[in-house]
Amino acid sequence: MKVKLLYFASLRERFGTAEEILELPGEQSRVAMLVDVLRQRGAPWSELLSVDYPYRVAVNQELAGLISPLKDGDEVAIFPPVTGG
Amino acid sequence: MKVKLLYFASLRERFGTAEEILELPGEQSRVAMLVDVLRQRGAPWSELLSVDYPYRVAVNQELAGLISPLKDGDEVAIFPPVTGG
Amino acid sequence: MKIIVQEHDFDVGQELAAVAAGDLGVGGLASFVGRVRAGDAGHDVASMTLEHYPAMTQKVLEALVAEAAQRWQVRDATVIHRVGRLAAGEQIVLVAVASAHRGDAFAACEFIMDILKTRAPFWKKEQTPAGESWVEARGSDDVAVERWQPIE
Amino acid sequence: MKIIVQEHDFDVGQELAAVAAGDLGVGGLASFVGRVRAGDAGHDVASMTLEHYPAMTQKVLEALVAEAAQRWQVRDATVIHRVGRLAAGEQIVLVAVASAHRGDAFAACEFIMDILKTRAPFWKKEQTPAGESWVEARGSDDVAVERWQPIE
Repeated sequence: MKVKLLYFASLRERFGTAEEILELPGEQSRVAMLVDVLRQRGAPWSELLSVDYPYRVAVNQELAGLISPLKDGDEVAIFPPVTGG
Repeated sequence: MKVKLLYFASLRERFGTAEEILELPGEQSRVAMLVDVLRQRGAPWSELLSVDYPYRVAVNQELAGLISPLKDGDEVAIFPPVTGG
Repeated sequence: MKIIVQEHDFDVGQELAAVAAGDLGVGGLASFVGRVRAGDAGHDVASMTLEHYPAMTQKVLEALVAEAAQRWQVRDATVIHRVGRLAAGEQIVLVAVASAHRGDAFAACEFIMDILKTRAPFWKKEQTPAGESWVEARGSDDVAVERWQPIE
Repeated sequence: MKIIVQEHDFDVGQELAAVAAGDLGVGGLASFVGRVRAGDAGHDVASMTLEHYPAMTQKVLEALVAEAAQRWQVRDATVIHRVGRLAAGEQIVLVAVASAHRGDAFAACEFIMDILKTRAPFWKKEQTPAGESWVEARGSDDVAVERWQPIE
Protein backbone atom coordinates (compact mmCIF):
# COMPACT_ATOMS: atom_id res chain seq x y z
CA MET A 1 0.00 0.00 0.00
CA LYS A 2 1.06 3.58 -0.63
CA VAL A 3 0.41 6.76 1.35
CA LYS A 4 1.12 10.35 0.46
CA LEU A 5 3.18 12.07 3.14
CA LEU A 6 3.13 15.83 3.74
CA TYR A 7 5.49 17.72 6.06
CA PHE A 8 4.97 21.25 7.34
CA ALA A 9 6.86 24.08 8.99
CA SER A 10 10.00 23.10 10.93
CA LEU A 11 9.59 19.41 10.05
CA ARG A 12 9.39 20.23 6.35
CA GLU A 13 12.63 22.19 6.68
CA ARG A 14 14.43 19.60 8.79
CA PHE A 15 13.43 16.72 6.52
CA GLY A 16 14.28 18.79 3.47
CA THR A 17 11.09 17.86 1.66
CA ALA A 18 7.43 18.93 1.63
CA GLU A 19 6.00 15.64 0.43
CA GLU A 20 6.77 12.11 -0.66
CA ILE A 21 5.01 8.88 -1.55
CA LEU A 22 5.81 6.04 0.83
CA GLU A 23 5.26 2.35 0.27
CA LEU A 24 4.21 0.38 3.33
CA PRO A 25 3.99 -3.42 3.58
CA GLY A 26 0.52 -5.04 3.50
CA GLU A 27 -2.89 -3.68 2.59
CA GLN A 28 -3.55 -1.93 5.89
CA SER A 29 -1.31 -0.24 8.38
CA ARG A 30 -1.28 2.13 11.34
CA VAL A 31 0.30 5.52 11.99
CA ALA A 32 2.70 3.87 14.47
CA MET A 33 4.07 1.55 11.75
CA LEU A 34 4.52 4.45 9.35
CA VAL A 35 6.41 6.43 11.98
CA ASP A 36 8.61 3.38 12.65
CA VAL A 37 9.53 3.11 9.00
CA LEU A 38 10.50 6.79 8.95
CA ARG A 39 12.51 6.56 12.17
CA GLN A 40 14.57 3.76 10.70
CA ARG A 41 16.01 6.27 8.25
CA GLY A 42 18.07 7.67 11.13
CA ALA A 43 18.56 11.37 11.97
CA PRO A 44 16.79 13.76 11.60
CA TRP A 45 13.79 11.39 11.32
CA SER A 46 14.63 9.35 14.39
CA GLU A 47 15.27 12.53 16.41
CA LEU A 48 12.17 14.47 15.47
CA LEU A 49 9.67 11.62 15.34
CA SER A 50 10.38 10.65 18.92
CA VAL A 51 8.46 11.00 22.14
CA ASP A 52 10.75 13.91 23.05
CA TYR A 53 9.32 15.98 20.25
CA PRO A 54 5.62 16.79 20.23
CA TYR A 55 4.91 16.10 16.56
CA ARG A 56 1.32 15.83 15.31
CA VAL A 57 -0.13 13.52 12.67
CA ALA A 58 -3.22 14.07 10.54
CA VAL A 59 -4.74 11.36 8.32
CA ASN A 60 -6.86 12.70 5.49
CA GLN A 61 -6.88 16.14 7.15
CA GLU A 62 -8.09 14.90 10.52
CA LEU A 63 -5.87 14.77 13.60
CA ALA A 64 -4.88 11.17 14.26
CA GLY A 65 -3.12 9.13 16.92
CA LEU A 66 -0.46 6.43 16.72
CA ILE A 67 -3.07 3.67 16.59
CA SER A 68 -5.09 5.33 13.81
CA PRO A 69 -5.48 2.98 10.81
CA LEU A 70 -3.99 3.71 7.39
CA LYS A 71 -5.10 2.42 4.03
CA ASP A 72 -3.86 2.74 0.47
CA GLY A 73 -4.11 6.28 -0.89
CA ASP A 74 -4.35 8.05 2.47
CA GLU A 75 -2.86 11.51 2.87
CA VAL A 76 -0.76 11.61 6.03
CA ALA A 77 0.56 14.95 7.29
CA ILE A 78 3.23 15.24 9.97
CA PHE A 79 3.83 18.61 11.58
CA PRO A 80 4.81 20.43 14.78
CA PRO A 81 2.21 21.85 17.20
CA VAL A 82 0.25 24.59 15.45
CA THR A 83 0.87 28.28 16.17
CA GLY A 84 -1.73 30.25 14.21
CA GLY A 85 -4.10 33.00 15.26
CA MET B 1 -30.15 74.58 52.01
CA LYS B 2 -31.00 74.06 48.38
CA VAL B 3 -30.33 71.14 46.04
CA LYS B 4 -30.82 70.84 42.32
CA LEU B 5 -32.95 67.84 41.43
CA LEU B 6 -32.75 66.04 38.08
CA TYR B 7 -35.16 63.33 36.88
CA PHE B 8 -34.55 60.96 34.01
CA ALA B 9 -36.43 58.57 31.75
CA SER B 10 -39.72 57.18 33.09
CA LEU B 11 -39.43 59.19 36.32
CA ARG B 12 -38.97 62.42 34.37
CA GLU B 13 -42.13 61.59 32.43
CA ARG B 14 -44.18 60.51 35.43
CA PHE B 15 -43.17 63.55 37.49
CA GLY B 16 -43.75 65.82 34.51
CA THR B 17 -40.49 67.68 34.97
CA ALA B 18 -36.80 67.22 34.20
CA GLU B 19 -35.44 69.37 37.01
CA GLU B 20 -36.29 71.56 39.94
CA ILE B 21 -34.62 73.38 42.81
CA LEU B 22 -35.70 72.06 46.22
CA GLU B 23 -35.28 73.78 49.56
CA LEU B 24 -34.50 71.47 52.49
CA PRO B 25 -34.49 72.47 56.15
CA GLY B 26 -31.10 72.97 57.87
CA GLU B 27 -27.59 73.22 56.48
CA GLN B 28 -27.06 69.52 55.95
CA SER B 29 -29.35 66.70 55.02
CA ARG B 30 -29.44 63.15 53.73
CA VAL B 31 -30.91 61.48 50.66
CA ALA B 32 -33.53 59.79 52.86
CA MET B 33 -34.84 63.15 54.06
CA LEU B 34 -35.02 64.51 50.53
CA VAL B 35 -36.96 61.45 49.40
CA ASP B 36 -39.33 61.90 52.36
CA VAL B 37 -40.04 65.48 51.38
CA LEU B 38 -40.83 64.37 47.82
CA ARG B 39 -43.04 61.49 48.96
CA GLN B 40 -45.14 63.88 51.01
CA ARG B 41 -46.32 65.42 47.74
CA GLY B 42 -48.49 62.36 47.22
CA ALA B 43 -48.86 60.37 43.99
CA PRO B 44 -46.97 59.87 41.71
CA TRP B 45 -44.06 60.77 44.03
CA SER B 46 -45.18 58.56 46.89
CA GLU B 47 -45.79 55.65 44.52
CA LEU B 48 -42.56 55.79 42.58
CA LEU B 49 -40.17 56.73 45.38
CA SER B 50 -41.14 53.69 47.40
CA VAL B 51 -39.39 50.45 48.23
CA ASP B 52 -41.61 48.75 45.63
CA TYR B 53 -39.92 50.67 42.86
CA PRO B 54 -36.17 50.25 42.31
CA TYR B 55 -35.28 53.91 41.82
CA ARG B 56 -31.63 55.04 41.90
CA VAL B 57 -30.13 58.21 43.33
CA ALA B 58 -26.89 59.92 42.32
CA VAL B 59 -25.39 62.83 44.24
CA ASN B 60 -23.04 64.99 42.20
CA GLN B 61 -22.97 62.31 39.49
CA GLU B 62 -22.00 59.48 41.85
CA LEU B 63 -24.42 56.70 42.80
CA ALA B 64 -25.61 57.30 46.36
CA GLY B 65 -27.61 55.50 49.04
CA LEU B 66 -30.37 56.69 51.35
CA ILE B 67 -27.90 57.61 54.09
CA SER B 68 -25.65 59.61 51.76
CA PRO B 69 -25.20 63.19 53.02
CA LEU B 70 -26.43 66.25 51.14
CA LYS B 71 -25.17 69.80 51.34
CA ASP B 72 -26.21 73.11 49.83
CA GLY B 73 -25.71 73.25 46.07
CA ASP B 74 -25.59 69.48 45.49
CA GLU B 75 -26.93 68.03 42.25
CA VAL B 76 -29.21 65.09 43.02
CA ALA B 77 -30.44 62.86 40.21
CA ILE B 78 -33.25 60.35 40.63
CA PHE B 79 -33.78 57.74 37.92
CA PRO B 80 -34.88 54.18 37.16
CA PRO B 81 -32.36 51.33 36.76
CA VAL B 82 -30.17 52.00 33.73
CA THR B 83 -30.69 50.16 30.43
CA GLY B 84 -27.88 51.27 28.11
CA GLY B 85 -25.47 49.29 25.99
CA MET C 1 -8.37 56.28 25.37
CA LYS C 2 -11.40 57.65 23.55
CA ILE C 3 -14.75 57.89 25.31
CA ILE C 4 -17.58 59.62 23.49
CA VAL C 5 -21.36 59.92 23.71
CA GLN C 6 -22.87 61.18 20.49
CA GLU C 7 -26.08 61.24 18.43
CA HIS C 8 -24.58 60.45 15.05
CA ASP C 9 -23.45 57.05 13.86
CA PHE C 10 -19.85 55.83 14.02
CA ASP C 11 -17.71 54.05 11.43
CA VAL C 12 -16.54 50.81 13.04
CA GLY C 13 -13.72 50.31 10.56
CA GLN C 14 -12.35 53.78 11.14
CA GLU C 15 -12.68 53.50 14.91
CA LEU C 16 -10.96 50.11 15.10
CA ALA C 17 -8.15 51.32 12.85
CA ALA C 18 -7.61 54.22 15.25
CA VAL C 19 -7.37 52.10 18.43
CA ALA C 20 -3.69 51.86 19.27
CA ALA C 21 -2.88 52.90 15.72
CA GLY C 22 0.78 52.35 14.97
CA ASP C 23 1.36 50.60 18.31
CA LEU C 24 3.47 47.59 17.35
CA GLY C 25 3.06 46.15 20.84
CA VAL C 26 -0.57 45.28 20.17
CA GLY C 27 -1.22 41.59 19.57
CA GLY C 28 -4.99 41.71 19.65
CA LEU C 29 -7.98 44.00 19.36
CA ALA C 30 -11.27 42.79 20.80
CA SER C 31 -14.41 44.73 20.06
CA PHE C 32 -18.14 44.66 20.48
CA VAL C 33 -20.83 46.51 18.55
CA GLY C 34 -24.33 46.60 20.00
CA ARG C 35 -27.18 47.08 17.57
CA VAL C 36 -30.89 47.85 17.98
CA ARG C 37 -32.54 44.45 17.76
CA ALA C 38 -35.93 44.35 16.06
CA GLY C 39 -37.32 42.45 19.04
CA ASP C 40 -38.88 39.05 19.44
CA ALA C 41 -42.04 37.47 18.04
CA GLY C 42 -45.03 39.53 19.14
CA HIS C 43 -42.79 42.38 20.23
CA ASP C 44 -41.60 44.26 17.15
CA VAL C 45 -39.23 47.08 17.94
CA ALA C 46 -39.20 49.68 15.16
CA SER C 47 -36.83 52.04 16.93
CA MET C 48 -35.63 53.20 20.32
CA THR C 49 -34.85 56.51 21.92
CA LEU C 50 -31.82 56.68 24.16
CA GLU C 51 -31.64 59.25 26.92
CA HIS C 52 -28.71 59.81 29.26
CA TYR C 53 -27.38 61.95 32.10
CA PRO C 54 -24.49 63.65 30.36
CA ALA C 55 -22.48 64.88 33.35
CA MET C 56 -22.57 61.44 34.94
CA THR C 57 -22.18 59.33 31.80
CA GLN C 58 -18.75 60.65 30.97
CA LYS C 59 -17.54 60.11 34.56
CA VAL C 60 -18.88 56.56 34.72
CA LEU C 61 -17.46 55.53 31.36
CA GLU C 62 -14.04 56.98 32.20
CA ALA C 63 -13.99 55.21 35.56
CA LEU C 64 -15.00 51.98 33.89
CA VAL C 65 -12.22 52.08 31.30
CA ALA C 66 -9.72 53.02 34.02
CA GLU C 67 -10.87 50.03 36.10
CA ALA C 68 -10.48 47.71 33.12
CA ALA C 69 -6.96 49.06 32.54
CA GLN C 70 -6.08 48.29 36.15
CA ARG C 71 -7.35 44.73 35.97
CA TRP C 72 -5.95 43.81 32.57
CA GLN C 73 -3.14 44.94 30.33
CA VAL C 74 -4.78 47.53 28.09
CA ARG C 75 -2.78 49.50 25.53
CA ASP C 76 -5.71 51.52 24.24
CA ALA C 77 -9.50 51.52 24.33
CA THR C 78 -12.43 53.23 22.65
CA VAL C 79 -15.99 53.49 23.93
CA ILE C 80 -18.65 55.20 21.82
CA HIS C 81 -22.29 55.23 22.92
CA ARG C 82 -25.04 56.81 20.90
CA VAL C 83 -28.11 58.64 22.21
CA GLY C 84 -31.26 59.91 20.54
CA ARG C 85 -33.58 58.01 18.23
CA LEU C 86 -32.18 54.85 16.60
CA ALA C 87 -33.99 52.59 14.15
CA ALA C 88 -33.85 48.78 14.32
CA GLY C 89 -30.53 47.60 12.91
CA GLU C 90 -28.67 50.77 13.86
CA GLN C 91 -25.51 50.71 15.95
CA ILE C 92 -25.84 51.73 19.59
CA VAL C 93 -22.47 51.15 21.20
CA LEU C 94 -18.88 50.28 20.36
CA VAL C 95 -16.34 49.02 22.87
CA ALA C 96 -12.86 48.20 21.57
CA VAL C 97 -9.79 47.20 23.57
CA ALA C 98 -6.26 46.70 22.26
CA SER C 99 -3.81 44.62 24.30
CA ALA C 100 -0.57 42.76 23.86
CA HIS C 101 -2.41 39.45 24.32
CA ARG C 102 -5.85 38.30 23.28
CA GLY C 103 -7.03 37.15 26.70
CA ASP C 104 -6.64 40.66 28.14
CA ALA C 105 -8.33 42.25 25.15
CA PHE C 106 -11.36 39.95 25.36
CA ALA C 107 -11.75 40.19 29.13
CA ALA C 108 -11.41 43.98 29.31
CA CYS C 109 -13.84 44.45 26.41
CA GLU C 110 -16.50 42.18 27.87
CA PHE C 111 -16.01 43.65 31.34
CA ILE C 112 -16.58 47.19 30.03
CA MET C 113 -19.75 46.12 28.20
CA ASP C 114 -21.15 44.22 31.19
CA ILE C 115 -20.54 46.97 33.72
CA LEU C 116 -21.64 49.72 31.33
CA LYS C 117 -25.03 47.99 31.10
CA THR C 118 -25.66 48.28 34.83
CA ARG C 119 -23.77 51.43 35.81
CA ALA C 120 -23.79 53.96 32.95
CA PRO C 121 -26.83 56.28 33.09
CA PHE C 122 -28.50 55.47 29.78
CA TRP C 123 -32.18 54.64 29.36
CA LYS C 124 -33.94 53.12 26.39
CA LYS C 125 -37.48 53.69 25.28
CA GLU C 126 -38.82 51.32 22.63
CA GLN C 127 -41.20 52.24 19.85
CA THR C 128 -43.40 49.27 18.90
CA PRO C 129 -46.69 48.99 16.99
CA ALA C 130 -48.39 48.92 20.41
CA GLY C 131 -46.85 52.25 21.38
CA GLU C 132 -43.85 53.47 23.35
CA SER C 133 -42.48 51.99 26.54
CA TRP C 134 -39.36 52.22 28.65
CA VAL C 135 -37.13 49.16 28.60
CA GLU C 136 -36.91 47.51 32.01
CA ALA C 137 -33.55 46.54 33.46
CA ARG C 138 -32.83 42.82 33.08
CA GLY C 139 -31.82 40.53 35.90
CA SER C 140 -29.41 38.77 33.52
CA ASP C 141 -27.36 41.97 33.35
CA ASP C 142 -26.78 41.82 37.09
CA VAL C 143 -25.71 38.19 36.76
CA ALA C 144 -23.25 39.21 34.03
CA VAL C 145 -21.75 41.77 36.40
CA GLU C 146 -21.39 39.39 39.34
CA ARG C 147 -18.75 37.26 37.67
CA TRP C 148 -16.41 40.27 37.51
CA GLN C 149 -16.42 40.75 41.28
CA PRO C 150 -12.91 40.45 42.66
CA ILE C 151 -12.45 37.13 44.44
CA GLU C 152 -11.81 37.87 48.13
CA MET D 1 -20.79 32.02 7.43
CA LYS D 2 -17.58 33.17 5.72
CA ILE D 3 -14.36 31.28 6.25
CA ILE D 4 -11.35 32.32 4.22
CA VAL D 5 -7.58 31.86 4.22
CA GLN D 6 -5.83 34.43 2.09
CA GLU D 7 -2.52 36.21 1.56
CA HIS D 8 -3.84 39.73 1.14
CA ASP D 9 -5.04 42.01 3.90
CA PHE D 10 -8.69 42.40 4.90
CA ASP D 11 -10.74 45.52 5.63
CA VAL D 12 -12.14 45.08 9.13
CA GLY D 13 -14.83 47.72 8.66
CA GLN D 14 -16.08 46.11 5.48
CA GLU D 15 -15.98 42.60 6.97
CA LEU D 16 -17.84 43.59 10.11
CA ALA D 17 -20.46 45.46 8.10
CA ALA D 18 -21.03 42.28 6.10
CA VAL D 19 -21.54 39.95 9.10
CA ALA D 20 -25.28 39.39 9.38
CA ALA D 21 -25.82 42.47 7.21
CA GLY D 22 -29.46 43.52 7.28
CA ASP D 23 -30.32 40.93 9.95
CA LEU D 24 -32.47 42.91 12.38
CA GLY D 25 -32.35 40.06 14.88
CA VAL D 26 -28.72 40.81 15.70
CA GLY D 27 -28.19 42.53 19.04
CA GLY D 28 -24.41 42.27 19.17
CA LEU D 29 -21.34 41.66 17.09
CA ALA D 30 -18.19 40.56 18.89
CA SER D 31 -14.93 40.50 17.00
CA PHE D 32 -11.24 39.96 17.42
CA VAL D 33 -8.37 41.08 15.22
CA GLY D 34 -4.95 39.53 15.81
CA ARG D 35 -1.94 41.55 14.75
CA VAL D 36 1.75 40.76 14.36
CA ARG D 37 3.28 41.98 17.61
CA ALA D 38 6.75 43.50 17.38
CA GLY D 39 7.85 41.24 20.21
CA ASP D 40 9.23 41.89 23.66
CA ALA D 41 12.39 43.58 24.91
CA GLY D 42 15.41 41.77 23.45
CA HIS D 43 13.24 39.90 20.96
CA ASP D 44 12.32 42.26 18.13
CA VAL D 45 10.03 40.69 15.57
CA ALA D 46 10.29 42.48 12.22
CA SER D 47 7.91 40.15 10.41
CA MET D 48 6.57 36.63 10.34
CA THR D 49 5.83 34.08 7.67
CA LEU D 50 2.68 32.04 8.06
CA GLU D 51 2.44 28.61 6.50
CA HIS D 52 -0.59 26.35 6.53
CA TYR D 53 -2.00 23.02 5.35
CA PRO D 54 -4.71 24.25 2.99
CA ALA D 55 -6.85 21.12 2.68
CA MET D 56 -6.99 20.71 6.45
CA THR D 57 -7.28 24.39 7.42
CA GLN D 58 -10.59 24.87 5.70
CA LYS D 59 -12.05 21.72 7.29
CA VAL D 60 -10.87 22.64 10.78
CA LEU D 61 -12.13 26.21 10.59
CA GLU D 62 -15.51 25.10 9.29
CA ALA D 63 -15.84 22.48 12.03
CA LEU D 64 -14.87 25.06 14.61
CA VAL D 65 -17.47 27.59 13.52
CA ALA D 66 -20.09 24.82 13.36
CA GLU D 67 -19.19 23.77 16.91
CA ALA D 68 -19.50 27.36 18.14
CA ALA D 69 -22.91 27.61 16.46
CA GLN D 70 -24.04 24.48 18.30
CA ARG D 71 -22.91 25.75 21.69
CA TRP D 72 -24.15 29.33 21.37
CA GLN D 73 -26.77 31.19 19.42
CA VAL D 74 -24.89 32.41 16.36
CA ARG D 75 -26.66 34.29 13.57
CA ASP D 76 -23.57 34.72 11.41
CA ALA D 77 -19.79 34.49 11.66
CA THR D 78 -16.70 35.40 9.68
CA VAL D 79 -13.22 33.95 10.05
CA ILE D 80 -10.37 35.28 7.92
CA HIS D 81 -6.81 34.09 8.46
CA ARG D 82 -3.87 35.37 6.48
CA VAL D 83 -0.83 33.40 5.35
CA GLY D 84 2.46 34.45 3.80
CA ARG D 85 4.84 37.15 4.99
CA LEU D 86 3.40 39.75 7.37
CA ALA D 87 5.27 42.74 8.84
CA ALA D 88 4.95 43.81 12.49
CA GLY D 89 1.67 45.65 12.97
CA GLU D 90 -0.10 43.82 10.16
CA GLN D 91 -3.37 42.00 10.70
CA ILE D 92 -3.22 38.19 10.91
CA VAL D 93 -6.69 37.02 11.78
CA LEU D 94 -10.25 38.23 12.12
CA VAL D 95 -13.00 36.38 13.97
CA ALA D 96 -16.42 38.03 14.12
CA VAL D 97 -19.64 36.59 15.52
CA ALA D 98 -23.11 38.13 15.37
CA SER D 99 -25.76 36.99 17.85
CA ALA D 100 -29.05 38.13 19.26
CA HIS D 101 -27.38 38.69 22.65
CA ARG D 102 -23.94 39.88 23.61
CA GLY D 103 -23.01 36.97 25.86
CA ASP D 104 -23.33 34.50 23.00
CA ALA D 105 -21.40 36.75 20.62
CA PHE D 106 -18.49 37.17 23.05
CA ALA D 107 -18.32 33.51 24.05
CA ALA D 108 -18.49 32.13 20.52
CA CYS D 109 -15.89 34.62 19.28
CA GLU D 110 -13.42 33.86 22.06
CA PHE D 111 -14.06 30.13 21.73
CA ILE D 112 -13.26 30.18 18.01
CA MET D 113 -10.03 32.13 18.62
CA ASP D 114 -8.90 29.85 21.46
CA ILE D 115 -9.56 26.61 19.63
CA LEU D 116 -8.19 27.94 16.33
CA LYS D 117 -4.87 28.57 18.08
CA THR D 118 -4.47 24.94 19.06
CA ARG D 119 -6.27 23.07 16.28
CA ALA D 120 -5.97 24.94 12.97
CA PRO D 121 -2.86 23.94 11.02
CA PHE D 122 -1.03 27.26 10.81
CA TRP D 123 2.63 27.76 11.68
CA LYS D 124 4.50 31.00 12.26
CA LYS D 125 8.12 31.69 11.57
CA GLU D 126 9.51 34.91 13.04
CA GLN D 127 12.11 37.12 11.43
CA THR D 128 14.21 38.90 14.07
CA PRO D 129 17.61 40.65 13.93
CA ALA D 130 19.08 37.36 15.20
CA GLY D 131 17.62 35.43 12.25
CA GLU D 132 14.58 33.33 11.54
CA SER D 133 12.95 30.85 13.87
CA TRP D 134 9.73 28.91 14.17
CA VAL D 135 7.39 30.04 16.91
CA GLU D 136 6.86 27.37 19.55
CA ALA D 137 3.38 26.48 20.75
CA ARG D 138 2.55 28.06 24.09
CA GLY D 139 1.26 26.19 27.10
CA SER D 140 -1.07 29.11 27.85
CA ASP D 141 -2.95 28.31 24.65
CA ASP D 142 -3.75 24.84 25.96
CA VAL D 143 -4.96 26.38 29.21
CA ALA D 144 -7.22 28.73 27.23
CA VAL D 145 -8.72 25.73 25.48
CA GLU D 146 -9.37 23.73 28.64
CA ARG D 147 -11.99 26.11 29.97
CA TRP D 148 -14.18 25.39 26.94
CA GLN D 149 -14.38 21.67 27.71
CA PRO D 150 -17.99 20.64 28.24
CA ILE D 151 -18.71 20.04 31.92
CA GLU D 152 -19.56 16.36 32.38
